[in-house]
Amino acid sequence: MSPVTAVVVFPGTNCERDVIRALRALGGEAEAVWHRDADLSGFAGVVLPGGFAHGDYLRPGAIAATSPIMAAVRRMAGEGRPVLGICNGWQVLCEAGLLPGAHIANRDLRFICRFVEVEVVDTDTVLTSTLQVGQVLRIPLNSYEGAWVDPSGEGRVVLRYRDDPNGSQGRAAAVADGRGNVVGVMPHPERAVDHLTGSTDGVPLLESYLAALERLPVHA
Amino acid sequence: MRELPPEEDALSIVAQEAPPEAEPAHRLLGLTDEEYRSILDLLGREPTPAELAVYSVMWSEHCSYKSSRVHLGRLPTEAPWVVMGPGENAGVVDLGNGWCAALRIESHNHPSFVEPFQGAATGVGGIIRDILTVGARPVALWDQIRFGPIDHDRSRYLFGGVVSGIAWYGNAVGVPTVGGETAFAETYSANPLVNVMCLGLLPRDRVVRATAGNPGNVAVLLGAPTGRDGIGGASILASAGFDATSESKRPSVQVGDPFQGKKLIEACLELYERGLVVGIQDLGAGGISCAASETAARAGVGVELDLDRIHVREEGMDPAELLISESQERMLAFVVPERVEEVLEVARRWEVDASVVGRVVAGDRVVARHHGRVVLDLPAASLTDGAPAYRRPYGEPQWMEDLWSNTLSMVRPPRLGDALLRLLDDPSVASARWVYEQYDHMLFLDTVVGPGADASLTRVDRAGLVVSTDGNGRVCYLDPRRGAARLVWEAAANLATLGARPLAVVDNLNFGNPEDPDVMWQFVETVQGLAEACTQLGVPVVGGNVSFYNETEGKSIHPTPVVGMLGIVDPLPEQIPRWENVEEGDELWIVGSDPTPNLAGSAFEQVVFGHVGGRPASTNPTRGNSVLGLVRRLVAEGIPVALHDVSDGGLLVAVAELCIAARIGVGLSYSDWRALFSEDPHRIVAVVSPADSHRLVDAARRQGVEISRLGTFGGDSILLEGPDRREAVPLEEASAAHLGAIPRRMATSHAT
Amino acid sequence: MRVTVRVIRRPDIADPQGATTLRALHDLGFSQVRSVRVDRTLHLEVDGDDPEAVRSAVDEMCRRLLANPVLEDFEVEVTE
Amino acid sequence: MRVTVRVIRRPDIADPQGATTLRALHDLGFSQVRSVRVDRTLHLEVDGDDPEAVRSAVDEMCRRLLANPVLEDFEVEVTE
Ligand SMILES: Nc1ncnc2c1ncn2[C@@H]1O[C@H](COP(=O)(O)OP(=O)(O)O)[C@@H](O)[C@H]1O
Ligand SMILES: [Mg+2]
Repeated sequence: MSPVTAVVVFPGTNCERDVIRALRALGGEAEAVWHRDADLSGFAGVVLPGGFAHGDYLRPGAIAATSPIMAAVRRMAGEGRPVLGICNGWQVLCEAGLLPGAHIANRDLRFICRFVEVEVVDTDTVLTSTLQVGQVLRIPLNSYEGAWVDPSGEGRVVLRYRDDPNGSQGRAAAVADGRGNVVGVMPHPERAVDHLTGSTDGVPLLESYLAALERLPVHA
Repeated sequence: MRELPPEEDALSIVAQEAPPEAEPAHRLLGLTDEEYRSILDLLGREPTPAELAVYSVMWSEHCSYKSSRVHLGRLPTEAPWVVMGPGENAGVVDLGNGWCAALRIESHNHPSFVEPFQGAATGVGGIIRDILTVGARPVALWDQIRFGPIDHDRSRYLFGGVVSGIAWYGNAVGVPTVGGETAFAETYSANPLVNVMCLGLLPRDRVVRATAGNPGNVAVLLGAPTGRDGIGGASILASAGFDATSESKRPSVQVGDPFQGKKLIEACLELYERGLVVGIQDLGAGGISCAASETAARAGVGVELDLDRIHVREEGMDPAELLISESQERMLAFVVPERVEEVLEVARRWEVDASVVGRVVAGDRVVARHHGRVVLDLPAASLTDGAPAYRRPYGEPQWMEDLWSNTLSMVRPPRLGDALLRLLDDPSVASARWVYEQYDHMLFLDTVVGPGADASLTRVDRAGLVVSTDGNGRVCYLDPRRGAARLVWEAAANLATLGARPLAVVDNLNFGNPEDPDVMWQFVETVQGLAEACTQLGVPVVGGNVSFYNETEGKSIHPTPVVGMLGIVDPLPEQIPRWENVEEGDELWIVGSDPTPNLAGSAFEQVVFGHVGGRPASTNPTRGNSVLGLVRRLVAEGIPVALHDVSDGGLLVAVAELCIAARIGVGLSYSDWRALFSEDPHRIVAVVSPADSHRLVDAARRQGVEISRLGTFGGDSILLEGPDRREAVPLEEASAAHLGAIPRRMATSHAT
Repeated sequence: MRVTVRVIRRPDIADPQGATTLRALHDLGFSQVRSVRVDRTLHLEVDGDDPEAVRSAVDEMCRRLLANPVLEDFEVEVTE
Repeated sequence: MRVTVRVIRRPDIADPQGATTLRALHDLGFSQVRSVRVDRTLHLEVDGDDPEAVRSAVDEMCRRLLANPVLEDFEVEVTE
């Protein structure tokens, strides 16, 4: 059986079905897990999908970061398993302190939903291991508080916008922790897996993630 | 708070309270003396304040359709695939593959004028819950929005607020907004229009009805706590004479909560999947009183409500307020007693508040108790079927003849290139990208064609649901009947560009004051035009909405019906025509012909000459149906690279839009320049690769449709070759005008 | 001069953000919290010497832009 | 007790809302405005008799949820 990904659902999350569908289409296995579950044993990796956990009230990701499941996510991260936060999921990871920095509103104070081009700048992460530095991908951005800020300067930029859609520091579109197994990405790779809907450039990103699942044995 | 009399006296509060010199309460609440007399007859006594408040809301124009009901019957509503037609929370049609689609449209014009952000946001929330109510998962939204001229500060403020309100709610609640319409015109200056439409999907066997079911069932109120939001007619509730004037009773603007809305969607869908509810109704205008009476009337039963058990946001609400509060994000579910615990458990799991607020009883009355006393006791049907219906006087306005004869006479044609650039730069014609890039239109991974094309295409298994929404106040003002018919044909043409045949129509009729016979005439003519066109196309109307009293200082808006049309293409075409696919060397053709170009009501006359007059051409079902049939066939056979109907701005704008999307120029020749600007719904621009043009020609010949070749794509300008002149518009300039028109003007978008 | 503008949601207007924050605090075990309301505060630096003139200008800004009269009240405080 | 929590954006963090508001004020002709910063203020009602205990509980709430140290500082004021 292929290793299973936990896709965390907070109240207000809305991309969980899309992520599961995209991972399955690429041969992966994924299941939705409710945020009040405290246990992720049996899962090889975890994705925090996009959406508006708790309505993005207070600060995006802030309330979700206090959910019971986050202790288990932290454990997975500590074990070196792949932990991927997409869009709102990245905001949750920052609020939980699993990735450096935080997010603020887009420079123009408008929600942005459109395809953007990003350039791979670091391939030593679970999101980019099958890509080449300099490779350009076209994937949809979909966020209001999409601008990442990191006064600490510790974040490793993984993908960089080619233009500057939202004012993100260092034009960062994805950022990893020091070990490269915890990654946050603002544009949605799961929305770019089908020519019919505009692009398949998300495929190598999700394939990198799926490949990383195989690296550590899963304990029940 | 008011002291309530003992139960036996509870039914005579009004008489006690109204000081003799004051305007009677019913008038303050907007009920006529005659309507009040009907209430007395119905009840056989004086109404309680709560009852009066409930009648005033339920008998309002908004809830009762009292001015429009007698006319709407003319719309065709039947077809073998219609599962649920008008009168329900949403229309439902069978897609033939185990799925049904639910469709519904609503206006939120007045709330959006008062508070654009929240007004539009709550409009989105409301339409989503209508779809949810019939058992469907909401999967897509459309917004049709109209404002005064964009160079007015106030219009920009309203426009910006409405768009961000729609974005905020729709994006966060998790329903993609995949299309809409944006227009600016003087007539909407003091009365913007905000219509929203929602599509839902449900398995064929899961249609849920808005019924209370059998006696013994329990009523469970789910969702947000109840507050004093938007107490309908009750701006007046606070008036002296009816109740002690108190600041706390000022009706509050409704505030949306997309997070609560999202939780409610998931909780309700789980209830449906597990078969836990007998029936359900969302709470909209008229609040719980409306929800309870409609569900009771439908089932032929009574409902008893215990107002003390409603979970509330504010202390001290009186019975009338509890009954008609329009707090958002609430649903009333009816459940058999054995399953109530399970329902409450589902609500807890999704972190949705729920309370048991009543039960279904034999009989036909809705009864409400507050602090143990009866505060309302009336026949359920008296609020719904029993509402008044008026045959308001109408007649063709004298000024129609003047309008029709006021045609624009042009000594010689304008410079066509300049006209094109001015059209592309007109905010109503220009690209709405600034709007729809603020909307998540990609969620669910099924938006195969999103905003920016003629119609959207949402994938459902191997089929595509294709939707277009269309309105045109200018043409409808010049001829409401022809204008309305044209919208239906235009929508069908938009559908055909993706190969889809129409399945269902919903309409949103935005009009002025129905007590004005001129407005009522516009309304009746519009309904007639819609009915004719829908019949000619064989498409049923499965739902709609009427918004009257769109007027300011006695001046009504242009009649502005909006048509939403749902179609299906099954299977998905192998090559989906897309504007951006056009390449160098591709051929430009026009399918159908416009033998007598008519510019009345066109964007051309309005934008270039500031003229609105003349009589628009009527539609032609024979021509229309044969063109649409051919275009659908072409798509099925994979022939066109791209298709675009001819609407706002006419043929030249349509061709320019193709060029802009594909970043390629064109050489176009014409014989009659008028045909470049007439907005005839029976013509469609087709682009084919040279290798395929003979297939196009053959298919057209077989179908007996006139087609002609207009030119070839290539180069970096739009080159116009007429009988006696030649003009070129650089593609770059055209693009800048079209894409920049709105962003440029919204760069300073605040001022109130 | 420094000016503080407190924009205050009218008490009868629903505050979903406050309600959600309250729920989250309860989830964290802070059961002693009864209610939460979330408001906006703006800090302005404004040129001018006359506090009264500054205040009335800022009042005007509030009416025209900073506060939404349908949903909110505001308080202006000029602190040199 | 009533508690006011002022969540204050750190000076080194960009404030797009403040910047946009400033631009809008200038567009409206209020050229005397030099800068705008937008912050969040929370009003809490908290059970308890001891202001010090309440304050320290609210401090804890701020650290755990109400403020994000990367972006914000906070001030807690217990009033009655
Ligand atoms: N308010 C809006 N919201 C979303 N999409 C919009 C809006 N206004 C316009 N659009 C999109 O822009 C495109 C052009 O709109 P329009 O000119 O009205 O199309 P048509 O004339 O073909 O009906 C359409 O794809 C439409 O869905
Ligand atoms: Mg069109």
